[in-house]
Parts: sequence; structure tokens; C-alpha cells
Amino acid sequence: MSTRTEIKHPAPQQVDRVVVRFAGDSGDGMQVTGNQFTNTAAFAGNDVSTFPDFPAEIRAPAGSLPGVSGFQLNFASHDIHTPGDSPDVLVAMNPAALQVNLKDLPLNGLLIVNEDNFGEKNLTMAGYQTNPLEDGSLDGYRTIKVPLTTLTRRALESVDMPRKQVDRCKNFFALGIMYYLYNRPTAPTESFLKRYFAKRPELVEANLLALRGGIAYCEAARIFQTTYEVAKAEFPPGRYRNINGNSALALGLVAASQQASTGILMASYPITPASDVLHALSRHKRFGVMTFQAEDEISAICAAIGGAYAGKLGITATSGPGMALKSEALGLAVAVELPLVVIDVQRGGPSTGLPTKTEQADLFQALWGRNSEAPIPIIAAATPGDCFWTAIEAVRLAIKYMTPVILLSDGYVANGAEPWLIPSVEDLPRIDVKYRTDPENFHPYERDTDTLARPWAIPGTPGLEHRIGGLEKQNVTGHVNYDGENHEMMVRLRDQRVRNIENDIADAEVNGPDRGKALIVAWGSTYGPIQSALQTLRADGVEVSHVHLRHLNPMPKNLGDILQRFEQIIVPELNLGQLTTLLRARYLVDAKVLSKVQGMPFKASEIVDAVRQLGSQS
Amino acid sequence: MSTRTEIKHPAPQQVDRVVVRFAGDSGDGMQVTGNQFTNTAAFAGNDVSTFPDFPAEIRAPAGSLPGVSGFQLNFASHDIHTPGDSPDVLVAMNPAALQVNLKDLPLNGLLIVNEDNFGEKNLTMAGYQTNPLEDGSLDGYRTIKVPLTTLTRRALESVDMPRKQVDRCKNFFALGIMYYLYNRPTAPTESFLKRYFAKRPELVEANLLALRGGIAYCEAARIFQTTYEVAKAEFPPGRYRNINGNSALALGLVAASQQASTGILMASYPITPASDVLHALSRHKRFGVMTFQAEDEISAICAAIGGAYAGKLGITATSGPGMALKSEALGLAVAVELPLVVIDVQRGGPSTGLPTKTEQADLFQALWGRNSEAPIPIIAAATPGDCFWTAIEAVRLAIKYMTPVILLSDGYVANGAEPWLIPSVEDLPRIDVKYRTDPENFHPYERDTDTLARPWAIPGTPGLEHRIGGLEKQNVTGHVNYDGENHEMMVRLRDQRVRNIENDIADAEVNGPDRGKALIVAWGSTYGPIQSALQTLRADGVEVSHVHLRHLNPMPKNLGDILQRFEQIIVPELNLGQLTTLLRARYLVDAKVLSKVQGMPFKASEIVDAVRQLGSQS
Amino acid sequence: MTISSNAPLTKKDFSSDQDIRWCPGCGDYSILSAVQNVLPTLDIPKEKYVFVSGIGCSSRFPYYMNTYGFHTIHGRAPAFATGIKLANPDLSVWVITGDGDALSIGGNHLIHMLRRNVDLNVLLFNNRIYGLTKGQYSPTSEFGKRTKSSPYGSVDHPFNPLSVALGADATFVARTVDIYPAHLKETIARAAAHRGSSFVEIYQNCNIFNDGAFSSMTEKTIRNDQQIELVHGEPMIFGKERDQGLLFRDEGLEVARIGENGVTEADLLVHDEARARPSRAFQLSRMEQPEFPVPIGVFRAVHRPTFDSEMQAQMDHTLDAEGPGKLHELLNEGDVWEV
Amino acid sequence: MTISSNAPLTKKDFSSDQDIRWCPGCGDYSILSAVQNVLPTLDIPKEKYVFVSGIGCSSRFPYYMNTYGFHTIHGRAPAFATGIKLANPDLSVWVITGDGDALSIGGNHLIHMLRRNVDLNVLLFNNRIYGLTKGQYSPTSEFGKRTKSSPYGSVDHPFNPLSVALGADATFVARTVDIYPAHLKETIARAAAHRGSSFVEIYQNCNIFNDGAFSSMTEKTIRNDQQIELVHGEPMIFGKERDQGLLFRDEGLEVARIGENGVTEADLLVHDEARARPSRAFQLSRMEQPEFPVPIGVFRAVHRPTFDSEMQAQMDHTLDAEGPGKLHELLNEGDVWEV
Ligand SMILES: Cc1ncc(C[n+]2csc(CCOP(=O)(O)OP(=O)(O)O)c2C)c(N)n1
Ligand SMILES: Cc1ncc(C[n+]2csc(CCOP(=O)(O)OP(=O)(O)O)c2C)c(N)n1
Ligand code: SF4
Ligand code: SF4
Ligand SMILES: [Mg+2]
Ligand SMILES: [Mg+2]
Repeated sequence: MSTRTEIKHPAPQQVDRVVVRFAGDSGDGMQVTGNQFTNTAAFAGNDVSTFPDFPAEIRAPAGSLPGVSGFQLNFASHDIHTPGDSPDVLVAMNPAALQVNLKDLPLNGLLIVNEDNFGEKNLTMAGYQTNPLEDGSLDGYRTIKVPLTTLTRRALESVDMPRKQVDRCKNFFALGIMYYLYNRPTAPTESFLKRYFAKRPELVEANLLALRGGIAYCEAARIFQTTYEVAKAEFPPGRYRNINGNSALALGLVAASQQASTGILMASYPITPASDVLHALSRHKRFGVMTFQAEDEISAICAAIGGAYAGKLGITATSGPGMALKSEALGLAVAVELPLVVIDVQRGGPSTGLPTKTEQADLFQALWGRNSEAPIPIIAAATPGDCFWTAIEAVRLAIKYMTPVILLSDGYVANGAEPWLIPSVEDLPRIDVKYRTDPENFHPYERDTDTLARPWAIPGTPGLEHRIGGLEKQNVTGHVNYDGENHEMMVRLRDQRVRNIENDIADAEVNGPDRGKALIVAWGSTYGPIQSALQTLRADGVEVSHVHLRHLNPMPKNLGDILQRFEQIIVPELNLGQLTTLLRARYLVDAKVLSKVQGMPFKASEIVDAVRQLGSQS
Repeated sequence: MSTRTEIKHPAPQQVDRVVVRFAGDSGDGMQVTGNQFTNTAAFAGNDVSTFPDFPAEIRAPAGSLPGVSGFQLNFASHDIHTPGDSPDVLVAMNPAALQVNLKDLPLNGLLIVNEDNFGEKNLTMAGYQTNPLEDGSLDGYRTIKVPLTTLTRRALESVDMPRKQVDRCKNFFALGIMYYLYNRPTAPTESFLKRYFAKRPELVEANLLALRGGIAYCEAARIFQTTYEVAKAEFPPGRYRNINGNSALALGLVAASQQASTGILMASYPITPASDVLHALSRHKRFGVMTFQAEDEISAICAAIGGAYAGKLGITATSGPGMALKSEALGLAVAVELPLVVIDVQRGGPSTGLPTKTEQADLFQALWGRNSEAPIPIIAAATPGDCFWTAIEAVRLAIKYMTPVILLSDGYVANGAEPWLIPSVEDLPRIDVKYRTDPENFHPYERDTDTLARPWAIPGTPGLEHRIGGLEKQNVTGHVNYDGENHEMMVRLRDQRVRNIENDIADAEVNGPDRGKALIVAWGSTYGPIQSALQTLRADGVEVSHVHLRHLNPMPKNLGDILQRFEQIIVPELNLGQLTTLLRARYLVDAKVLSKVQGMPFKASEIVDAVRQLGSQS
Repeated sequence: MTISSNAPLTKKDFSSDQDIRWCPGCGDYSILSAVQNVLPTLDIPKEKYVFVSGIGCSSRFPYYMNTYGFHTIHGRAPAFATGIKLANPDLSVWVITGDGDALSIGGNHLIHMLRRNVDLNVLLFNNRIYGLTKGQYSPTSEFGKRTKSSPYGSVDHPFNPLSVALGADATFVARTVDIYPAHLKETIARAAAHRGSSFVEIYQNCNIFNDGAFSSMTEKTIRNDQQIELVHGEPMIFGKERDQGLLFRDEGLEVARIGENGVTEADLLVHDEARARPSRAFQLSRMEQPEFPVPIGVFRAVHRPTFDSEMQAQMDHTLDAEGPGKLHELLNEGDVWEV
Repeated sequence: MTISSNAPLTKKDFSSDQDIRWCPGCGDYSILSAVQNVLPTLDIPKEKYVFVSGIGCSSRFPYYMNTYGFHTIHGRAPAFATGIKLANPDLSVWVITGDGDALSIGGNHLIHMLRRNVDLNVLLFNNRIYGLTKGQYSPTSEFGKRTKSSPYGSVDHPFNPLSVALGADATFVARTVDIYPAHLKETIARAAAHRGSSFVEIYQNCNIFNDGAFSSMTEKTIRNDQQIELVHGEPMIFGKERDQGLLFRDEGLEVARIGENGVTEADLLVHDEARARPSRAFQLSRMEQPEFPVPIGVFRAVHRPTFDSEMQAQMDHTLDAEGPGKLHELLNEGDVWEV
């Protein structure tokens, strides 16, 4: 059972890039299937990019439209940046999945359906009057009907298992079909199954049988005329793993706290799509990471600030509505000047909104969602792997400048995965922590002349007893002070301390010519689609440059100069124009937003089109 | 005792404007004293403007610097707009009051001190090494030393009262002195005392004795060579009363709810300087105003939204930190589209900050302090009396557009007072409320074609049963919906509904030439100082125009055009440049902020200087 | 009161047209069904019902009720419901909430609503887990529970929801179980009949993330020995053979076997839900396995004026005493002068 | 442990150089003084103390202590304190709060801290009013109270703070009074000695906005008849002549006069603060005037593992069992491939 299955297949055709979408009911295991394919592709040396699309927070009835769960992945022999605009292959496990996803499949695309599921009940639930497998409505596609349920049962005949559990294996049967079609090795999945079901060998066996059953079926039934192969992509040499954004965030935080030797107090309250950061960190006690599931988001941030006061790196992670609840305490964090990392994994809003969908509309909230002037540095992660580095940068700034830092991620980056070049520990940035210990001339608000940071003086240190709080403080002494001029000085000092960070971050880099007709400025998870769009545009000879901002507050010093050198500035954002507003206000340039607020990332083609239109206007 | 005292005095000298500042310990009754003088001056037909400056939220030790309480008022025979940049007369009840306030008194200004309080203990507490009454440091002022405590005791010899209570009357003795100096009638104060102490006639008598004692003392001791008289100001005819901003807000809300016949559910949690709105409304049960002191600000706004859902006008009032707590629920209010008025009486921040000081730094929070795209109309009150009209406008917009509306006031407007032309009820704007009752074709998110408002369909109405909530909804039906295109449509509809308001508000008016070199653009409580500055500037022949914005979101339609017609735009704000940022982003004009963040309003002179500098630069 | 129609209401009248989005097998279904069964018996027009919820699997409840419904934000349903009831005391207001919604983020609003005794009904679906966010421990999860956020076991000592409610002076406190439809309906009906805040904890099985959370008392085979039904005026008796009961001994509660050591049924405590002080109810709320059977039923039901009626009375009284407000007079109040 | 100096600490060591900003006559002064008197007796180095507060008159307390102090935001002190204690269990953490701060806006954090049993000490200054915001009613103000925000009288039924704490499974619950310095100090010392969350309600007079709130029990002339001091292991006896006591009768508490109806001291209930279940303490917390004297003293003191120690133990245990984490290994975990 543990021997490797060699797949026999017709001589495969070489392609350089394939987009596959698995779609089925929430109970159909599409996320596992997608992840397995992803890992296998990555293992085989392809570049990959994924987009899991969960049903919303609720449980939908089996077979219903809102219950459809999807997983799209793009794997290629070259550098790719998105899960692909539209699938080449759609695997639809039931009518609802077909209904929801078919519109994205281009004409003549490959469609694989589980025909066993196209009974009347399921058809009705999916809103079909007639059976699309029969009424000719799929004529434009290369449709392959597979009785997946029946075949899976047959493949598992030898296993003594309840019917329900047998049926649950059909995703692996489907996976087998796809492995056959794309000539993928089964070894990674085999070892995954063995690890994952270590305590339930019968499940290992069943799923393996299904997987191999799928492959065997293809060989026997010859359902495909051709199979395909996607060659290895070229990667910089090194060790790789697949990683999604939330895992990368957690790793980055652990790494940074190790570099700083502070330990972590992470206090959070679960919320989609940020909960996984809490889950991941709760496993890392060996690294001095303590996690505290608080009673709500307010308690969470307050506990994290308390932890920072007591000398640990304070962390809290949440999403939009939870971020809103943290507003008041964030103001206090600004006033008491303690190192804190606040992660906002953005999702669709307003209010509860679309909890499982992505959006980039919390930038304003991060910048200004507090009473009065309460500046906080803000950075954003561009890709799943980039979350790691962004987390480290957040920690670096928080500690060096004694300030809360807001890290913006989003549902797309959080759940999407890509191959990640594992850094060696030696290459990680150093983060120096200097707890104040000397009582001589100690003043809690005396500032470092370079950074304007105040000392980190933690309870337990003899001779440094002092009081902090949210009332305005006298500069240097930190005593409560209501004097107007002192207040203005403090307001400006807090502001300047954040602005100073611009001297400590890299200049913005222009990808493309450093002056010209059109510049794309963007932030966060639009990075991938923009890279893809640039590839297309450049292949077509369209000249366009791109600046991607990791630092949103403050922004790189040279950004203003860059902006002046372009005739047109376009800002793709998953909101109504938040970065656009900032650029316009700050640099008085006529930046134009390319807005999309559909709970989904940009398609590369949408950016391509927008840039082309720019060209035609000018 | 109830006969009116006629004041005898040397022939008074006519002046057209006087600024008096009373300063003393928190326990010295300076606020009452100031208010009495204000009322009397207003009654006598002067224009008045006041600035109470409380000690911060805390109780300070008697005689200490943080315990100093001040009240400045400006009364004049012409139109005035501020409490005056610096006092002509300073009444200092103790050394601490002198220490804190003397810097504001111009050389040769009149200084009246209670010399009885200049003992060693008080001097030390105020940080004086030597007695300023003796060391020559007051030589530059026209100092009048009055043994106030002694004289008050003497005046009250006939009254059988504990010493402590006798001493508490010395503020009325001081008031008597000021009445003498400015030839004010005592009648208004007499009737106030009788009303206020209706149940304690001994206090009426004691205070009256003190008041008259002060006048008699002036006559007997001839401490003033001249007395002064300020003639009546010219007011538009009508009935007037003095009003401060918080009272005017409460009146405006009651008036609007009467016009709309909705009744009010006002739910709040006490916080300085907004608590008085709750206090005022809690007295108006006869007007169908129900007030609910909730357990916190979150509960307060949620209850108010609940009230709005059930058909009442929902209101909540708070200040900065409380506003931050309401962020999440505000997002829900946007999603469910119910009429709600949220009042933010701004104070100094960040965090707890300077609770009794003023600031205008919550504009960004009001605009953007929520997750995702959650647009809310914002309006701001310019003067105490204007609070009344702003409240009505807030209610009008909330109901007509089925939306939360944020009304920004601040500590300066809230506590400052001015004569207010009482409107007649007939002149108040009509506010039409149409609760939906017809079940035929009812859809909870079907929108009015003009306003894009959805119907107000309240529980209890047969046939309109429906569900609302914070998840994204399908347009028209209001059913939960996660479709991307519907989401984008809803995001844009919510945005458009707020933008539509620009068609329903007055154009911005330019005070001054409608094009030229310099334009002041401002909002909220800077109105008064700007008016004063304009008077000075124009008297000096400096040409400058002014636009004052009541509506901050959306802004008046013609604002962009106006801005283009001026060479320089200056925006005085009690923050680091929030409106400035909006103008720059929206209109791409190089608006420059004139920033002050000292917990105090602008002085007119600060604006004058800034405008003059503009001139010299250009 | 407006009556929408004369035909008596049925369960169907209370079912909305929305697809139900709970996992198959979820305990929420039976609670929904119980409520839909009880409402038609209450003689309240359909349009007077408002279901208010926070966020959680349970909080989707209002969507399935063909009444007015408000799916609010996490933990705040009691505050919304208070506002609704104050604004219109004529409505029948129901709060639907979960153990996380009510007791984690929303604990404060809950206890304030209970102390104020706002006239509404709270159904707390306690599945001892965060269902909607896919399985983290909740404030009612047992110590040591391993979940996504507590891979090494939670170190949180859980709340006893009934004790919390009684500590907050709740006037009506009850417990029932999703899989006992009759008891469920009866308890819901009792809650509806109570004037003031009715707090009903419903043990609810989340078969996905916390399956069997209550099986140690609900399993058919042991059920009779592991639970006791509190009935007002009846002795506290339980056991398959109804041969066990509760005694008051040494200033505390004790389980005794009838017939042993001379204990007779007459010695057993008689349940009195109407005791003025909450101490006895509190004591009952502390009965926990294995020492005690788990009580279900109404622990406490006492009368205290409701917040909304007191508020309304104050409004009415002021109106009576002072007459309706005249806007003109209000505007012209205080020191006024003419120019 | 680092010891800052060898000289024994004195009250003066705990007084900061900041001017005290409470009204003359405020009850807060004596509480400050009591704390400053108790700390030097505790054998904890000064630098290990952290005073955490919310917002309110009472919450200015930390400024006057020459220790580490954190004046946070309204209602959230328990959450900050929990974070501090988790981050450094070696600290002695004190939460200073008011009735509004702890029970109005902060009620949820308070009850969660109590159920978790975080090892820290809460001093709740209950003056039954919002002092700092100048006199609105609080959740402990009596029904009908007229204040700035309730000119017609409040219709809020108040919390009983001790019942709330006990409902939340607090392990240490006590009450004392600002004007009884000896009892105050003793109670604070007891709280400090308790491992876990110590909850101390301190009746505190606000002579500006709620003067005399507790005079019905503290007035010298009636004091002995209107209050009862709970002492562990002692009979519950009170009265000027120590001739009254508490009996357990008809399943409830009752006041009886010794010598009348054959009641002797031996019949009186003996106070046992260490009962495993909180029901008795809860019952005592319900004793209210006029029927009962007001109990002061320690109602409950039981041991339960603390949140911070369990958390730390889990950290330590994992470290022991699995060894210190290696970053390199963590980064390379799972399916890795080489290019
Ligand atoms: C402010 C906020 N924080 C967190 C969440 C995420 N969230 C939604 S429901 C829930 C807990 C649900 O648990 P429970 O109340 O027990 O309901 P159940 O799903 O178990 O019925 C959480 C943490 C949210 N929606 N809003
Ligand atoms: C978020 C927020 N809301 C409201 C306030 C205003 N506020 C400050 S203290 C307080 C209540 C104080 O009462 P209590 O806790 O009893 O303390 P006391 O002053 O009586 O000691 C209030 C409402 C605030 N500072 N922050
Ligand atoms: S997750 Fe649990 S509580 Fe939620 S619907 Fe499914 S079974 Fe019910
Ligand atoms: S207002 Fe009351 S509680 Fe506050 S300091 Fe003064 S007396 Fe004390
Ligand atoms: Mg739950
Ligand atoms: Mg208080």
C-alpha cells in the first residue's frame, strides 16, 4: 500500500500554465483537494498560486447555491502571481457548483462533472429547470461526465466502512483524475494522508484507494485524449514550502520575537478570516509564545497592551468589525507609546458584511479610526509569503519606535498560498530591544534623539517605578499635564515619531521605467494581479510602471518625486479609492482609482483593460 | 430685600467692548459668577460671547494650579463672535488663579485680586517665592487689591450662617464690584438667586447681601476713578435668550422630533463634555423624549438603533473615546439604513487626553472610523446657537435619507454661550416622516428613486414582517446575499445615497469677494474667531474671503468652483489638518492648514496673523 | 393593537421563505421548531414579534422566522432589544444568542439587561463552543478542552450561565435541552408568559464542533439518573425509578435515595421557583455532575417591575402631571429678552 | 527576584510626588492610606507592584502610588491587568476601579477575570455614583435616585456587586468600608494574601455627589445594629450588646435575638468563608437593610488554580516535553522541497 503508483498515460502535451478550479458542496472536501493538488504541483517544481473561496460564515444546506465551496489554483512553468483569471478546467461536484462556476469557464474549457449528483433534487436546489447535462446547455464546453460517486463506491468495495464515509472519499477520486490528466506524482498526497490520518489507518487506505481509483479509471476508460505536463518553473535556488498568508504571518511573528528575544503575548478573539493566526500561534509555546483567547476584541487589545507594558511583544489579530472595536484602546496605545502589533485581516464590509470574502477597505480605519490625532504606522502584506516579512517589519518598527503598528492583510492573502523561499535564520533582520534598567536620570517620556522613542521601562525593574496613562502627559516627565503648549508639542512629537520612520524604510522602487505615461500605484494583495497584468501588457508592448507600497504610513520619502514623473497614475484598490485619496491629498497628483468591491481579487485582465484604456484616453 | 438696588456711580465712560475674565479656585464659583455677568449683559442688550475653562476632569487641591477655574466673557455694543483674545479685566480670587491667568492680561490691564487669599500657603501652592502683590511684579498692571473675604464676612454679619458658607458668597461680592464698574443692573441676578435658591431663602439673602456689599464697597471706598458703560448692541429684532451649545443641541433635537412627530429614544453614556445633552433631554419627557443611560457607549448606540428600528428617532451623544467605541455599531447602522443622530462633542485627545479642553480632531474618525466602506453624512455646528439648527438639519437628513448622521460639536461650542434669537415654531423646517404601512409590493430595500432611501417599516405593522442585519443584502429584497456584483452595487448605492445629499443642501456661501487672493475655509467652532479676524483684517483693508462649512460629508456642490477662484486657501483647524486633507484630496487645491492643537480655540489674532503672512508670501 | 388577520396563527405562519443554513443534525433546528410551535399559542399578532440576535450560528435564527427580525452585531443583541422594547413596549421581543455571543463578548449587556428586567425573552443556545467561527472554546467550554485555539487544552474556568444570570438578579431563569421538544416548548411558553427578562439556557448540540457535549446527561440510558426536572410545588425527585431526591442537609443540598436511611418522599425539598431571594435558585444552579443530577426547568420566576414599564410609567406620569410639552414654551424658557 | 534595597519599606516609600486631586473629605483618601500602609507589610519588593486602573475619580489612584502604575481606559483595567499578569506572573497586580468603571462599562471584563481567577487584587470603590463625570447614577445607585441624568428618578434596579462576583465564580469576595481603617487594612491584606482574583468592594463616600450613601449603616449610633462583621470560624453575631445573630431557619437566613425564644449563641450560624460552593456566600451577599444588617468582611475565600499559573504551567510543560523551539526547524516544517 505504501509503494508509489506510477502513472501510465499517453505522451503528455507540454503546456506552461494551467488553472484548475475544484467546486463542490462545503461537505465535498474541495479545500483539501485543492490543497493537495497545490502541494503536489509545488513539489513538482511548478510555481503555484491559489484562491480558496469558502462559502460564507454560515452552513448552507447540502446541494444549495450558498453552500458551494471552491478552490482555484494556477500552476505554471514560469513565474506566476495570481490563481488565474479563469479556469482551464472546472471540476464540478454537483449542479450548484456548476451553476455558480460555469460562467467563469471560457468556451471550450474542460468541464468535469459528477453526473451521479445531477438528480432532480440537486438540480432544483441549484435552480435548474432542466438537466444541463442533457439539455445541450453545456455544448460549448468539453464536458466529461463521470459517475464519481458510483466509481468511488466501487473502488472502495473492499473497505468495511459506512456508506457515508465511503462517499466522502470521492474528492480523492476526482483528485486522481486530475493527477492523471496532469501527470502528477501521487507520493506527496500519499504521505500527506498517512500523516493526516495517522490514527485512522482505514481512512488512509480508503482515500488512497479512491485516489488510485481515479487514475485507474482514466487509464481504463480513456476519458482523455491527451494528458498534459507543466514543466518545472525556474526558482531562485533554495528550500521551499507552500505557505498561506496567515501561516506566514504567524511564522514571521515568532521569528521576529525570537530575533528580539522578547517572547510574545498574543491576545485575540476569533474572527474570520483572522482566527488562523491565533490558532497557529497557540501551537508555539516552545517559542515563548503565550496566546490568550480573550472575551472580546477590546479585552484582547488591552491585554496585549498590558503584555507590552510588562515587557513582552504585544500582538492582537482581528478583522474589520473587531478592528472597529479596538479603536479606543488603539488611541491609548498611541498615548502610552508601547510596542504593539495589530493585525487586521481585512474582509468585505461594512459591518458583518461578507465575512469570508476579501476587501481592502480598512485602510482609512487603520489610519484614522480613533479619536483625535493618534498616528500609527501602517504596513501591508502583498502576497502570502510576504506576510512573513511584513510581520517582521511590523515588529521591528513597533519595538524601535515604541509604537503600535497596524499590519494590514486581507482574506485573499490570508488564505491564498504560494511557494515560499524559506529564509535562513541568519538572514533575518536583527531586532534590538533595550529595556531601560538604569534608574539614573530616568524619565519615562524622555525620547531617543534619533527615533523619538521613549524608553521601554518594565514593571519589576527596581528604581524605574512610574505611571503611564491616557491623559495628556508632560513631555519628558510623563506627568499628567493639561497645558496647551505642552499638548501641542506632544501631538507634534507623536506625529513626528511616526514620520521619522520614513528615514528608516527603503525608497519606493519603480518596476518599469522610472518616468513615463502611466504608473500603477498599489498596496497589499493587488500585487499578484498587477504582476500578471504587467506581464501581459509588456508582452503587448504597453509601457507602464508600477510602485507597490508596503509602507502606507509613513510612505517612502521618494514617492512624491516618482509620482511627479508620470503623466497618469492609476491605483487599483479593492475599495472606493482609499490609497487614491491619500496620494491626492499628500502629493496633489490626479491619481485615479481603479475600484473593485466584489469580495474578490482583481483579475489581471481587469487591470490590463484599465491600463489600456488609460493609454487610449491620453 | 426684594427692592431693586440703584447703583450710584461717577459718570460712566462709554466703551464698545469689554472682556472680563473671572478666575479662581474650582470651589470659588467662577462659573456661576461668569454666567450671571453674561446674562446681565445680554439682558442689558449687549452682544456676548463666553468661554468657560474648567479644570480638567479631576478634583485638584484647593489653591493649586490645576484647580483653577476660569470664565471669560466678552460683551459689546456691536456684533462679536468670540470671548475675546485677552481680557481687559482679570479678577483673580487667589494666587493660583493669578499665576495661571496673568500671562493673558495685557500690560496696563485692570487686575482685581482677593488679597485675603495671598497668604504663604496659597502663594507656595501657586509656585510663588515672594508675594506678587508686594514684590513689584504687578507694576505693569492697574492692580486693585480687595480684601474680599473680610469684606464679604462683614457684609454678611447679620446672617446666621456657618463661616464656610459665608465665605462661599465672596464671588457675589466680586460680581457686585464688576457690576459697579460696568454699570450693570442687579435685577437679573436678583431674580436668578430667588429662582435658584427657592427652597433656601437664607442663601438668597446672603448672596444678595454680598452682591450689594460689593457695589456699596465700590461707592464707599472709591476704588475706581472711572466706571464704564457698554451700549446696547444692534440685534435683529426678536426674542432672545442666552444659550450654550449643549442646551441648543438638546432644544434642536426636541424641536426636530416634534416637527417629525417621531418621539425620541436617546441612549447615552455620560462623558465630558457631552453629558449635558443627556441631562437636558432627560427633562423633556413631556415631549415624548425618552432617555436611557446605558451601561456603555456601545450599548447606547445599539439601543438607539433599536429605537430607530422600532420607529423612534434614535439619538446618542458622546465625545471622542466614546465615539471610538461606537465604531462597530455605526457600521451596522450604515448597513441597516435607519435614521440615527450621533453627536460627538469633541475634546482634546488622543485617548482620554484633555477631557475638558476643546479640539476638532474627530473629523477623520467621523468620516472613516469604521471597517470597510461605510459612508455617513457629517455636519458640524459653528456656534452655540447654531447647534440648534444643526441638530434640526441632522434629524432632517437622517429621516429623509434613512441614514445615521454624525453631528460634530466641540467643547468650546458646547460650553460657550451667546445670545440666541429664539425662532418661532412656525419657522422651523418641516420634517416629513412616512412609515411604510402598505404590505403591497413591500420590499425592505427598495429605494426611493430620488433619495435612494429605503422605506421605514417598523415592527408592529401588519404584513411588513422582514429581517434586517449586518450581512450584505440583496438590493430591493434585503435578503442576505454574497454575490460580488450585488455587493459592489450596494456599496455604490450606499455611497450614492450620501452623495445625493449635496443636491439637498445650500450652496457654500462666500463671505467676502467671490474670487481673489485668499480664502479661509473652515468648519465648526472656528467660526467665531474667524469672524472676529475678518473684522480686524477688513478694517485694515486686507481682502480675504471666508467659506464656513456646515456640511462636511457631502460638501456643497459649488465648493470646488469656489476653491478654484482663489490663489491661496488657508484652513484654520484645531487639529493637524483634517479638513485640509479632504479639500486637497477632493479638489486637488494646495490648501494649507493653520493648525492649533492646544485644547483652546483660536484667538482672532492668530488667524489675523496667519492671513497677513499669506499676503506677504504671495 | 392591530390584528393582522382573524384566522388563528399556525406554525407555518412563522416560517420564513429563507433556506435554513445550519448543519444537518444541528440542535438549532429543534429549537426553531419549538419556537414556531409555541408562538401561535400566545395570542399575540404576528407583526408584534421581533427576534433580535447577535452573531453566531444560533444568531441566524431570525432569518428563519417570518416575523420582524434584526440580526445585529456580535454580543450586542440585548442592547438593541432594550432599545426596541423601550421605543415600543407593545412588541414581543426575543433575543436569540449563543454562549459566545451572550457570555463572551456580550456578557455585560446581558447582565445589565437582566438587572434592569427589560420585558423580553432570551434564548441562549449553549453548545459550549464557537460554532460559526469553526470551533474555538467558549466561556462555557470545560476546562482543558482542546480546540483550534487551545491545542494544549484550555485553561479557562467556565461560566455557569444560570449563576451568572442569578448573580445579575434575573427574575426568570430556566434551563432546557434541544432534544426534549416537549420540555423545550413548555419552557419557552413559560418564558413568554413571564413579564420581565426571561433567561432560558438551552443545551444545544453542535454536532460538528462539539458533538455530544451534553450526552453525559441526555443519553437515553442514563438520562433519568443524571438529570432532574424542577417543577414548581413538587418535590425534587428523579431517577429511573423516581427513587432519588434532593435533601437539604447540613446547610447544603444532598442527593438521597428514598427508602434508604429512613428518607421518605416527604423529606425531599419542594421546588419553589417564586422565592423572593435568588439564593435557593442559585444553589440549584450549582448542581453539577457527577455529584448531582443536572436540573432542568424553571429555577426562578419572580415578579419585579420591568424597566420598560417603569420608564413608560414615568413618561406617562410626567405627561399627566405637567401636561404635554409645548415647543414654543420650551424655546422661550428661562431668561428671555426682546429686542 | 531582584530586591531593590535592604531597608524595610515604609508607607512613605509608596507615596508618589504627585498632588492628590480628590475633593477634600473624599473617602478615597483613607483607602489610599490603607493600601500604602498594607504594602510595606507584604514582603514584596516595591518594583514588583503594578497598579492598574480605568477611568473615574477612584481610578486616579495609581498616580499617588510610588509604584508602577497604568491609568488605562474606562472599564478595561481587568483586561490590561490580565495581560500584565500573564506576561509577568512575578508581579503583584492591583486593579483599582469604581462602581461605574467596574460594573457599568467594564462589567464583562470583570466577570471574565473573576471566572478565570487571574491572580490579582481588585479594589472596587463603590460610591454608588459617577463621581468624575459629576454625578450621574451608577449601576449601584438605588432605584428612584434623582441625579443629573435622572431628574425624575432612576428606574434602574441596581446590581449587588458581591452577587455579581459570586455569580461569576469569584474565589475571593469581601466587603469593607472607607471609614473603618483597621478593617480596611485587614481586608486588603487578606486580599493580597489570596492567590487568585481577590474582589473587594469598598463602600466609599463621595461627599460631593452622593454624601451619606452608606450612613444608614455606618452612622456611629446605629452602626452596631446595622452591620455584621463576618469572621471565619466565628458565629455570626452583631448588635451593640452582641445580642443578635444569624440563624438558618426554614431553609433561609434569619435574624434572631440571643436569649429570646430560646436562641443561644450556639444556635447561630458559624461563618465559613472556605465552603467549596459559593451558595452560602451568595446568600450572605443578599443580606440587605432593613431586614438584615449589612455584612462586611470576607464572604468567600477558596482555592482554585489561577489562570496565569495554569497558563505558565502549560508553557513550561510544553517546553519541558518538547524542548525549546528551534526557529530553523519551525521555518522548515512540513512539506519542503529544494530547488
Ligand atoms: C466583533 C466580532 N468579533 C468576532 C466575530 C466572529 N464571531 C462570529 S460568531 C462568534 C462566536 C459564535 O459563538 P456562539 O455565540 O457560541 O454561537 P454559535 O455559533 O456557537 O451558535 C464569533 C467569535 C464577529 N462576527 N464580530
Ligand atoms: C469610553 C468612556 N466613556 C465615558 C467616560 C466618562 N467617564 C469617566 S469616569 C466615568 C464614571 C466614573 O464613575 P465610577 O467608575 O463610579 O468612578 P468614580 O468617579 O465614582 O470614582 C465616566 C462615565 C470615559 N472617560 N470614557
Ligand atoms: S457548526 Fe454546530 S452550531 Fe453551527 S450550524 Fe453546524 S452543528 Fe449547528
Ligand atoms: S467627586 Fe466624589 S468620588 Fe470624586 S473625588 Fe470628589 S468626593 Fe471623591
Ligand atoms: Mg456556541
Ligand atoms: Mg463611583
